[in-house]
Amino acid sequence: MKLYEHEAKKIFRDIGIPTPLGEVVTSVEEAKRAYARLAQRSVVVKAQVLVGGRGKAGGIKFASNVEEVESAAKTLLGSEIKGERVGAVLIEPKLDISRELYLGVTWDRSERSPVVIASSEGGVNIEGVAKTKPDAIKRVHVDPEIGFKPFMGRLLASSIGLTGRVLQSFADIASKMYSLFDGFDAELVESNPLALTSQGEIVAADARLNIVDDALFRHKEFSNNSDERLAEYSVLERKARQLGVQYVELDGSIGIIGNGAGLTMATLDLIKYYGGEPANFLDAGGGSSEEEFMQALSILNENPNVRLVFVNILAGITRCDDVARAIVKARISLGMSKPFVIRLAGTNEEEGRRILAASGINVYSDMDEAAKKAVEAASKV
Amino acid sequence: MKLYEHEAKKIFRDIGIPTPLGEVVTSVEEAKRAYARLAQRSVVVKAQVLVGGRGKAGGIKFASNVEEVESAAKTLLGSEIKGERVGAVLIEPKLDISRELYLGVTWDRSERSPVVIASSEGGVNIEGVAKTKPDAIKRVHVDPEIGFKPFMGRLLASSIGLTGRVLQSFADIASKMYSLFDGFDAELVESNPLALTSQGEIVAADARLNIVDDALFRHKEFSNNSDERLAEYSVLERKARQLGVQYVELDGSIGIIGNGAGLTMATLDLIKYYGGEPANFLDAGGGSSEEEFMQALSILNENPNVRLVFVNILAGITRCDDVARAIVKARISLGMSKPFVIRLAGTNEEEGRRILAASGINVYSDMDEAAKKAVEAASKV
Amino acid sequence: MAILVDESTRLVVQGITGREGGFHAAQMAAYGTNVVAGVSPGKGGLKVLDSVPVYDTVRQAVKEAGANTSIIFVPAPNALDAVLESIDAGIRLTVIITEHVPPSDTWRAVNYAARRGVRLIGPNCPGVISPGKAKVGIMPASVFKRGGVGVVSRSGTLTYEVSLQLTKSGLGQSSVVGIGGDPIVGTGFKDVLEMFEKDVETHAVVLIGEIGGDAEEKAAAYISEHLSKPVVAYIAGRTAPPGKRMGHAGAIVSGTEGTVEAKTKAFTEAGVAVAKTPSEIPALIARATRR
Amino acid sequence: MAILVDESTRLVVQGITGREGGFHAAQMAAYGTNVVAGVSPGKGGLKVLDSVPVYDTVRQAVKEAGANTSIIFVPAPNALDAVLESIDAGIRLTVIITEHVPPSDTWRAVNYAARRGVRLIGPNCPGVISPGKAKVGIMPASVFKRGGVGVVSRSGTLTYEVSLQLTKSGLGQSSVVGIGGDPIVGTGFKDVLEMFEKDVETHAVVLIGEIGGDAEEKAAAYISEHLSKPVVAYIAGRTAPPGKRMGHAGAIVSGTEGTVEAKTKAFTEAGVAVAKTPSEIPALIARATRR
Repeated sequence: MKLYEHEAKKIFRDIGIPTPLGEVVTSVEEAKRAYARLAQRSVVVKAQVLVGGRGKAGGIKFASNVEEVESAAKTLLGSEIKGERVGAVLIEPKLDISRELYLGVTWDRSERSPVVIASSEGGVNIEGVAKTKPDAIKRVHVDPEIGFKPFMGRLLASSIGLTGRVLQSFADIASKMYSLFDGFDAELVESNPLALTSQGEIVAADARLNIVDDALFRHKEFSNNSDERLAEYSVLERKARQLGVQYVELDGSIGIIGNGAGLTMATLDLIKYYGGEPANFLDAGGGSSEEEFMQALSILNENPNVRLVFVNILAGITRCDDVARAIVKARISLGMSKPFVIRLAGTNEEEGRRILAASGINVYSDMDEAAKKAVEAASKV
Repeated sequence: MKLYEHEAKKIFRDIGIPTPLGEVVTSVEEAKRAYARLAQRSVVVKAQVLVGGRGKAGGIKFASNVEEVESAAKTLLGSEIKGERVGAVLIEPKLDISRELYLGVTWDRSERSPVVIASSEGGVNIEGVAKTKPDAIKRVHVDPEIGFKPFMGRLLASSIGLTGRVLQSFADIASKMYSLFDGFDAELVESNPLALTSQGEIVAADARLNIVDDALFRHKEFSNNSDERLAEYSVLERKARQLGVQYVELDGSIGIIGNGAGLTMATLDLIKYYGGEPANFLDAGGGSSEEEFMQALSILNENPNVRLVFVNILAGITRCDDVARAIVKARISLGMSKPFVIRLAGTNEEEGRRILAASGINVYSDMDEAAKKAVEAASKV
Repeated sequence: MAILVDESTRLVVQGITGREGGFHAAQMAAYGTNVVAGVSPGKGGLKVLDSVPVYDTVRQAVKEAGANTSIIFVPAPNALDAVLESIDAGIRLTVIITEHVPPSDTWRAVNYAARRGVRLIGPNCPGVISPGKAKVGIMPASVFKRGGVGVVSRSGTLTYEVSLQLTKSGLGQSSVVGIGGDPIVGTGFKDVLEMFEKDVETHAVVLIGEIGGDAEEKAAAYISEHLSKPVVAYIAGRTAPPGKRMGHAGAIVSGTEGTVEAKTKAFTEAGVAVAKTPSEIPALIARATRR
Repeated sequence: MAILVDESTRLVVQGITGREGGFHAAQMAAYGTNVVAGVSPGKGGLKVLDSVPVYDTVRQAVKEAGANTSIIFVPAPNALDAVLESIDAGIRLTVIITEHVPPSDTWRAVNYAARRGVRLIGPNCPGVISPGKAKVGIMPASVFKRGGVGVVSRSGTLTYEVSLQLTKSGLGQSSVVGIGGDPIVGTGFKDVLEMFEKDVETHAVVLIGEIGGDAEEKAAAYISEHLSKPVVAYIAGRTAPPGKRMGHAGAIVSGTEGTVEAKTKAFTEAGVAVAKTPSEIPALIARATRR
């Protein structure tokens, strides 16, 4: 679960990481009043969205008077940034930045541990720096026995060339960001840029905090507002999340259901390989029941781009007869009239085949053959 | 810092360890009202003191009617148990105990780790069990990498013969007691007996929680009430604690000041070896200043049992001239007229010797010689 | 031989009285796996599957039933505890089926296992099967056949699909290992490749990867340096939507785009044939082993 | 030879800009110890004691000044961090002078050191001196003299007293090690005894114990099995008031009363002469080495 910038900044502040003190507003009028309250000439107006690359997409505006604030808020509020609607903007005093640093904590899969990453060359081009000047990026991996200790923050600070009081503040912020990472079961805690101001203070100009979905059971404090976070998804994607199935919409016309993420991805690839265009990714999961499978079908039924449904099931825990019954029921109770191409293999394959045959539906047992057929059939719908 | 039973039980309850729900009272009238409120026929009235062995010393009384409660409270309140005055009693419903278990967490110096100790033969004789039936005592040492995990509690529970639901409850309580040990920087968390009731519940009939003094800086919540905890000490011992010096009163007449615990202990032993009787143990510490040393002297000045003061200093960080000046000042500004025998060696020894010689005080440089002289002089005072 | 599990496997099922644990314990026993014990705290003393004893602790399962391998079905919030218990009891191989284990828990378990010198597989994985010898996992037995191809995969059902294609083409498997798809897993491609290289029954290896991360790139580098046996790779996700981004940190850490193209390039440079579809795999294996 | 510290010691002082750290850095340098660096975060770039560089991190002190030994004076709340930093930087011996370190912090440091295979002394200890070679501690140099007696002790000033008595009797010391009096310490009697046994300059050993715990009993058992060199013990606290009790747990854990009598018995049974007063020690050493 991703937190909005203003939410992450609140959490940063609570643990003692300096951030600009701004206000979140949802209307132009509020924006003007917030500007007055901030009593700062130069401010920055930032769209509160969960997608990355907001700055390059025009989601951040500077303003030096109330008219500019009004204009920025008007432009941003209600607009879409990379497909996500802007419901709120954050208005903050503009920082007097002398240098943009980078500080982030995430999981390093290869090293199988958290990694704290620092650079003295932060800002929008940090990924370019990582590629062209890898030495400008410093890392500390964390041992679970001792966690991330203050001295590790000092090592990072020292390795990116900081000294004196700034070294101490940077180390302190690194420790606190790691505390957030550990305490919130985060998959990412990041500040880019972490601003070094002309006054020699370090301030988190941006803040990100993404929590591992699998760990939300330990963080009930976020259970109330997980719905509002679905803003980044379409109506059907939201429905899928509520059902607990993985569903992502694409641009094609062949609706796809598989069981298991890998098999479903391979199914999309195969459709594409044979010249078709998938309308979606839908992983019905490893052990879905008849009812659950029917719910998954209902999502594709409601997606107007889906002209044909390709079901690809290699049943282990899942049972082919459950899948077959779900398809039959979907056609009756959901009035699902879209054509099906179905591949069933594995547990109770024969039974599933029999059930569908009784409803006049043909079933393939080979994935390639089925995919070819689906592409061919879709071109005729 | 030791907590009273009722304080420890509150903390146990807060973390979810079952304890009897009682009331703490400081007067006989309150005791009677508490008994009425508890609305239980059989109760136990327990003196709230910090010394061990309270039960054997008569500090725990059972009562089955209000007259017995009154009598128990009257007997206990204001009495002394092993030298400690009883200021409060805890009145609790009497448990229906089918078996007394033991569960404790402390430091194991040899293994350099915390150890969780369990026995199915708890109760007042647990130390006897430890000696005569060591196999009835089970231990789990804790690795800092993973801490004490629920499975370790189950291993302990299983190893002392518990099964079924009781195994689960015991394991849960063990985990919680370890959490307290770790979270409060305790040196001891203990429940003896940990009662298994006839209903198959496990309840902490007694509770102990001692916090490591050196870790109190991390537990500001106890800083307010550390004074009240000085009840176990004499007036002069309290003064010494406030000065930050180690001082314990003994039965003899030779007052002793050394620097460093080991040297001071050795000084007491030497006095005893030569036939004298120490009046106290006073470790002035490794690096005490002139002022601090004078404060330490003032404690011995106020102790009426001290007939002669033996100062034994081997100065490293401490400076002999500071000690000498403190002694001279004590004689003047405190009007300290008790005779001194003084041994000085180490840093600035000559200067110290010179200062005392100027005041007509003889100084020894050898510890044995000085101790013999002190014993001899004390017998003549 | 085969790797990880075989006739010497003496399995304890942690969470055997749960729905999933009970079902798969029966399936594994039916396959011929030597299921010697179950563990379910507070239920010690029960018997399941006619004669399999249930214990309160893994230590009892080791001591009294001689368990040397464990499979874990306990729910995610208790999975870390179950894994640590298994490691502490001296189990040499622990397979964690449980999904949704927080990575911070897996991280602790993986480090503890490394220090004790024992092996974890998973979490969120289908387990390991050495066809005809032992199955320690949740895979449908019918798609596998004993033979000389080692299979290692980040996926679940896709592994079954590939194994099915191999089996239909007459290519049996020595062992099939699903390492799991979580960010942090106990055993990686490299570990399994090393075991297949040493295994005399394995003549060729199929590696099934996915987009994201850099595990496949690392595996390619390892293969080019250490593997004498032929390897065929397949990477799923060419058509997948770009994953939700992990800030800048994700890209900085892996130093790769994690695309099918990048991974294909890495494998090709390492001399590994990359199949465009799962059905191409058997032919590529056949060609590679013929040489 | 001597043990732990000698002419090869290249010392970094953690907390060198503090009052204690600065004072003792000067004292140690004056004794002839090779003080190569100080560490004080945020003060990197300073010079102290004329020419000793101050760094922000221990890693810099190792890399740039070649430090191999550290002494820690930083206040108790930051001591754990300082020790872990020293271990992480590859320092082979870290002496922790700081008092009042919570045992849970020491426990973590001791485990980390053990896993990295490096040595900690202390906390709450006077340090180590190899007279005439190097002093890494806070002891008054004047009481020591180079020679063949190894001294190991839980006490501070009492160690100086015993060393003074040895020196006055003409018995110099190879090395004198104060292991510290806290419940959890990095190096115990056994570790130091093992080093003295191996050290060719050490001909006899003095062990100074105290009442409480069972460290002396454990040391006695170790001596009887592993030491060929004569050992003389002294135990302080015969007249001490009974310590504040640690519930039942303390007695259960140590399995001894911890009295001078119990410890004397253990040493006597191990063939170790026990001195009744510190002044008896030199004579007992002389007698033991004459044999």
